[in-house]
Amino acid sequence: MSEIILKTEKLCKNFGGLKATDNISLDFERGKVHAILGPNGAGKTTLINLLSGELLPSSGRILFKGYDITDARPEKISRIGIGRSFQKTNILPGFSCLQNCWIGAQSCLMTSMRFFRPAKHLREVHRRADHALQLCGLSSKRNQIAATMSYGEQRQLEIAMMLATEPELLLLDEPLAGMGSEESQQVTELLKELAKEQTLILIEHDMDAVFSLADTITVMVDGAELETGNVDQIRNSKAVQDAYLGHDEEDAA
Amino acid sequence: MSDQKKPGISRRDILKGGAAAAGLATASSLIPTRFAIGGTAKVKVGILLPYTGTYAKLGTNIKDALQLRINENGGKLGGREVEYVNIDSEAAPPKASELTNKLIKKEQVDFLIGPVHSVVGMAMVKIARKADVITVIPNAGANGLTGSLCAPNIFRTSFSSYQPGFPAGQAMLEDGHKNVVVMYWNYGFGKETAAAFKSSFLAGGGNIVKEIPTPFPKVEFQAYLTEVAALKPDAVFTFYAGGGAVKFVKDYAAAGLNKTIPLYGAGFLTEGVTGAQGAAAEGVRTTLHYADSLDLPANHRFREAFMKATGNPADVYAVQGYDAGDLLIQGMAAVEGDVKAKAEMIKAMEGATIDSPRGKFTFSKAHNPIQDIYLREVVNGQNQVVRTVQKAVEDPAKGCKIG
Amino acid sequence: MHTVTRPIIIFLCICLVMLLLFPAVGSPFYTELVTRIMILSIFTISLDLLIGFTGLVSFGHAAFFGIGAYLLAILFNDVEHINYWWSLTLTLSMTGMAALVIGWLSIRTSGIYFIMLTLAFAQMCFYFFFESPHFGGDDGIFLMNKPEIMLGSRQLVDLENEHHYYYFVLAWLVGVYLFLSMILRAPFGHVLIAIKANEQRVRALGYSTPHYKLVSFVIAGTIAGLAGFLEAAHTSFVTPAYLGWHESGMAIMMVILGGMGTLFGPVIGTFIVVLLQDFLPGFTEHWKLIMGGIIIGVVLFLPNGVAGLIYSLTNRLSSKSKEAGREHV
Amino acid sequence: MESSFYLIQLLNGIQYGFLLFLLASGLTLIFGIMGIINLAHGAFYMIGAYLCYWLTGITGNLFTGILLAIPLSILFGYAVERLAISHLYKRDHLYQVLLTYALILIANELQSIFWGNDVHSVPIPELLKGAIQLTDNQAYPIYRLFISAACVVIAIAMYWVIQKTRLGMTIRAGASNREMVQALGININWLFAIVFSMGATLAALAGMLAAPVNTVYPGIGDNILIISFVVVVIGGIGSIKGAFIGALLIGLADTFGKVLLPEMASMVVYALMAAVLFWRPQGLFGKV
Repeated sequence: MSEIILKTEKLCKNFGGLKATDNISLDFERGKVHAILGPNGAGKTTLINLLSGELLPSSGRILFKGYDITDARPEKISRIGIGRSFQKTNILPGFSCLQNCWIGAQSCLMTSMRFFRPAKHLREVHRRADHALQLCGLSSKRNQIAATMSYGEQRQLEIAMMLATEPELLLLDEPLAGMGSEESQQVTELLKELAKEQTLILIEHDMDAVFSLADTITVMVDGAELETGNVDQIRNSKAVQDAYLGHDEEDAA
Repeated sequence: MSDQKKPGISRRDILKGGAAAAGLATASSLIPTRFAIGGTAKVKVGILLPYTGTYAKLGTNIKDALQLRINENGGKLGGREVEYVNIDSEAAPPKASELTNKLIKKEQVDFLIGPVHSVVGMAMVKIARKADVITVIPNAGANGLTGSLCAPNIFRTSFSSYQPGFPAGQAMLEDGHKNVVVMYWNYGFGKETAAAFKSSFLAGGGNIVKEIPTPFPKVEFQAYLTEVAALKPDAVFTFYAGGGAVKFVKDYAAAGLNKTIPLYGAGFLTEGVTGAQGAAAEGVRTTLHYADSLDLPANHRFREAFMKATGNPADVYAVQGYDAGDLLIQGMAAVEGDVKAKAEMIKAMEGATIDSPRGKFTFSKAHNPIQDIYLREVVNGQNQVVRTVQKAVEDPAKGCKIG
Repeated sequence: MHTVTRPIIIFLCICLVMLLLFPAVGSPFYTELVTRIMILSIFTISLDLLIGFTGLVSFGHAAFFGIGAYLLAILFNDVEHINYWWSLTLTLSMTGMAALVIGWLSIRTSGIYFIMLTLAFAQMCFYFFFESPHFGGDDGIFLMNKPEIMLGSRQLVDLENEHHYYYFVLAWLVGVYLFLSMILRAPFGHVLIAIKANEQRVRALGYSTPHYKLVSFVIAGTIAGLAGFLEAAHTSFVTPAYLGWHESGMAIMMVILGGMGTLFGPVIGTFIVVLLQDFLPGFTEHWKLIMGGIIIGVVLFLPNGVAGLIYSLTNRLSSKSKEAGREHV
Repeated sequence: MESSFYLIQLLNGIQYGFLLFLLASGLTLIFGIMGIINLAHGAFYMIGAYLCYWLTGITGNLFTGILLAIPLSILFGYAVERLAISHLYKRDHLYQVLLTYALILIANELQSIFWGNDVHSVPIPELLKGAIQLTDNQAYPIYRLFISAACVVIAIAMYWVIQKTRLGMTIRAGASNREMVQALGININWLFAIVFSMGATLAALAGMLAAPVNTVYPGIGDNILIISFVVVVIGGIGSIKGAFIGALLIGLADTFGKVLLPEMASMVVYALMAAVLFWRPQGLFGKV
């Protein structure tokens, strides 16, 4: 077994009486793709928000490379190397594509409090931003204003911004949400590319994509962990089928 | 309150204003005042008074009375026609410098009249001193205006805060009140009035039980009145004006305090607001340089004329404006309309005796009126003179270096 | 994010030349009025850094204007020879400290609460000067002598001279404009603009946004203090009304009318509002009615202000050469 | 000072607090439910006071005056909402601040045109004219107690309307989720118009009730605006309960500040607000 990069211990989050995250203890391994599956309202996004510092847990601990980051705020989490993308497109609409990535690339380089030198003169920032755009296949759109791009491109930009911070661990909140099949295909390819070098924690609805990408899968129901295993284990799990498919039928009805 | 009416009104006003503005423009372009000394050109009188907001009523009365006095003189100053340039001061200190400059530099007025608000007065006088424009202050009472800021070209026809305050100490001692609570709005005017009151009251052997400054311009007095009731003084001396004066007098009476603790104040407490105060004001005694009921021929004449001209009853503010007009008339008559002869005109104005509705008065070396202060009592909504407390009260003009 | 296109640069240069030439043709009154407008412009530009670029709607910005003015008047009240550089440094550093404290306390909140908290602090400062027995209370305070700008033993600028002061203030206005456009072009400025666009995202990218907001608040407060300093040196008279919420409201009005999020917009807005205030009262006694109507018109029909109008005009003119002539702010 | 002194001050503070609640309740309603910062709140207060003065003068009775003034206020609030405010729902707070600021200017000018610049007073009806003797020399006017009672009645009525009626349910739902209410087939425009004119009418009603003790003069609206905002913010935006508690807190802080810290009386209230927000940035009962 390889190194554990991120670990949660008995993580809980309550909203009033509702247990959005219920006693989650998971290990995330370096270099792997760990997907989190679950029906709507299972608490997946809450979990990501806890990991990324948007929310503070009610109890439990989060350890990153052995350090306790339970109470860290989002900016701290990002600085130590955990990047996240958002489920709803969350870009800077008035900025150009490149500028969006710039903001990302700049953050961990400690040059952002510079007042006088124009941003475009910073070579290292430039390199990172370009690299992120290139990875996401947006190099040709670098000067386009983000708000004017297609939805799929904006989703790609969302990921590019995160990549520009050069994180060690990527938290991806439904990167394929709302995409057409062709766009979806593109992003899946991108994720596969990333998976070669990075550690990914992936929340996704799209079963096919998850099964083709993930090394490990955790299934959540009502805020709690139902089962964790590799693709085959999950595919064949009775409990998962009952819970997950059962819910799906309910949703359909 | 209708939104339908709004455009109609503004349109009419615009038309009216536009016509006036056009007339003004042609007049001033045809007759270049700067080169025409003597007969032909109009005398420009710049008026900086508040016509909006809390002090609007004061501004309007002063302006109307000033023009009334000049109209009685055939609408002329020193034989020359008069052109008024009216600017709304909004009683806004931050704008005071700009508006004063507008009158002096843009309109190039020969005389400056204003303002009501002391703080505006500070900024205005400072500029007027430098520009050497003859200025008549028809209200603003800050001591400093004819004190540390005094100048040969600055006159005041109203009062200094000292004047209504100082004699009040004597008046209250004479009425037999030894232990007194002093309440005032905690701002320049209130503080100066209270200080003047205290100096004479303490010197005469009085005892100040407590001094209660209340935040200006707030009108929540209930907590203070409870304090007064608990302190049980012989009487209360106050400084409040305008809406605050109405509220204070009514609250004082509503709390039943007027039955056991007589209320005194600087005259503004019951000036122009007795109608709104109603029965609550009955018996309140104040000191001021004027009273509506003064039995003087000049007063009767003035009140009648003012009522006829404006449809409103006159008040002390109107008197001050009226006297400002009189001062201009006397000054201009002495130089026969030659506004360039400043030194001569100032000399004439310094020596002027104003036959005012408040009684005749002359000017001190600092150019503030030397005037009688009356003790008045509200009877049937009228300020009736009880007695003249002190004759020819002169402001000590602390810090004034002229004369 | 606004970009300064070539036509805009040309437009700004024309404006600058007009301002440079104005005292030669303008009457003394208007020279002085424009001086005051330029001082207020420095103030509104600084507010725009908060409202238009950082997304912090401060409803108490006049406090810093007033504090700057008061500090000069209090600290150097009866000093005979006021050393300009020393008084400026002292005033600005103390205003900056005040902005740091107020900013630190306010930035914890956001949205409506931020608006109200900045208002509350401004009101506290207002009452502090208004009721304090030491600084003249509501009567305000005079500055007996004007600062002297010396270089060695030679007087560089005579502040008593209206023309000198005009160019002196103009130089400050241009200086502040260039300073802020430099900041906004630098990484720091990009982060500010990004915070306005989407704070949550910027935090998630690793920025400690409160720090950036605080630095922005302090810069804006200090520049507002500079404007207050210039005003106090100009009129030699400071009253608490400078800190009142009406002044803060008017400043917001100027920024929006001119066009927030552009640095030249607030300057245009300040010119328009002050000139309207100069012009309308001669028109009708109830001129505030018209002023109110104009404000409502701007809010409803011109949300991007005059600058927005200029942008859409120049964009139409230069739509073909748009890509070529673009430069980033 | 004896204890009765502090008891009377307590009464003063509570009474002032009730009045502040009346001022602030309309504001918090508009704030919380519509997300509108209504600087013109003071203008509605002023208009209420002037309407009361005007109509009481015509009818000769305060109560008929108020009864006639209420529908006028409702209409006025409705007109303002339709003509101006309704265009701002999707816009930044900044524009709301500005537009309602313009409404203040306009309202003040209209007041000056219609009613002039004099100080007026409104007579207290015979029925409520008396006073209750508290100590040997201080009495408490019955009309002040009447105002307090009216404030309590209005507070209870508001609580009842918002918690128990169908309209209240819709209003609460509209505050938390605009889309949902629309999805339920309720006309959100209509709902907002109702809420705004309700808020405006509450402000006007405060002006009417306070007119006999406060007198009516130009600029009264401006004086109460800021303090109302302070109450709303301390209590938590949108919370009626918060406004109630906040108003009482401010009423007491102001009263005892005046007695115990006379030098800083005006700053006490703002310091309290800053302290509360420092401790709870969303106010006492505000939602995060």
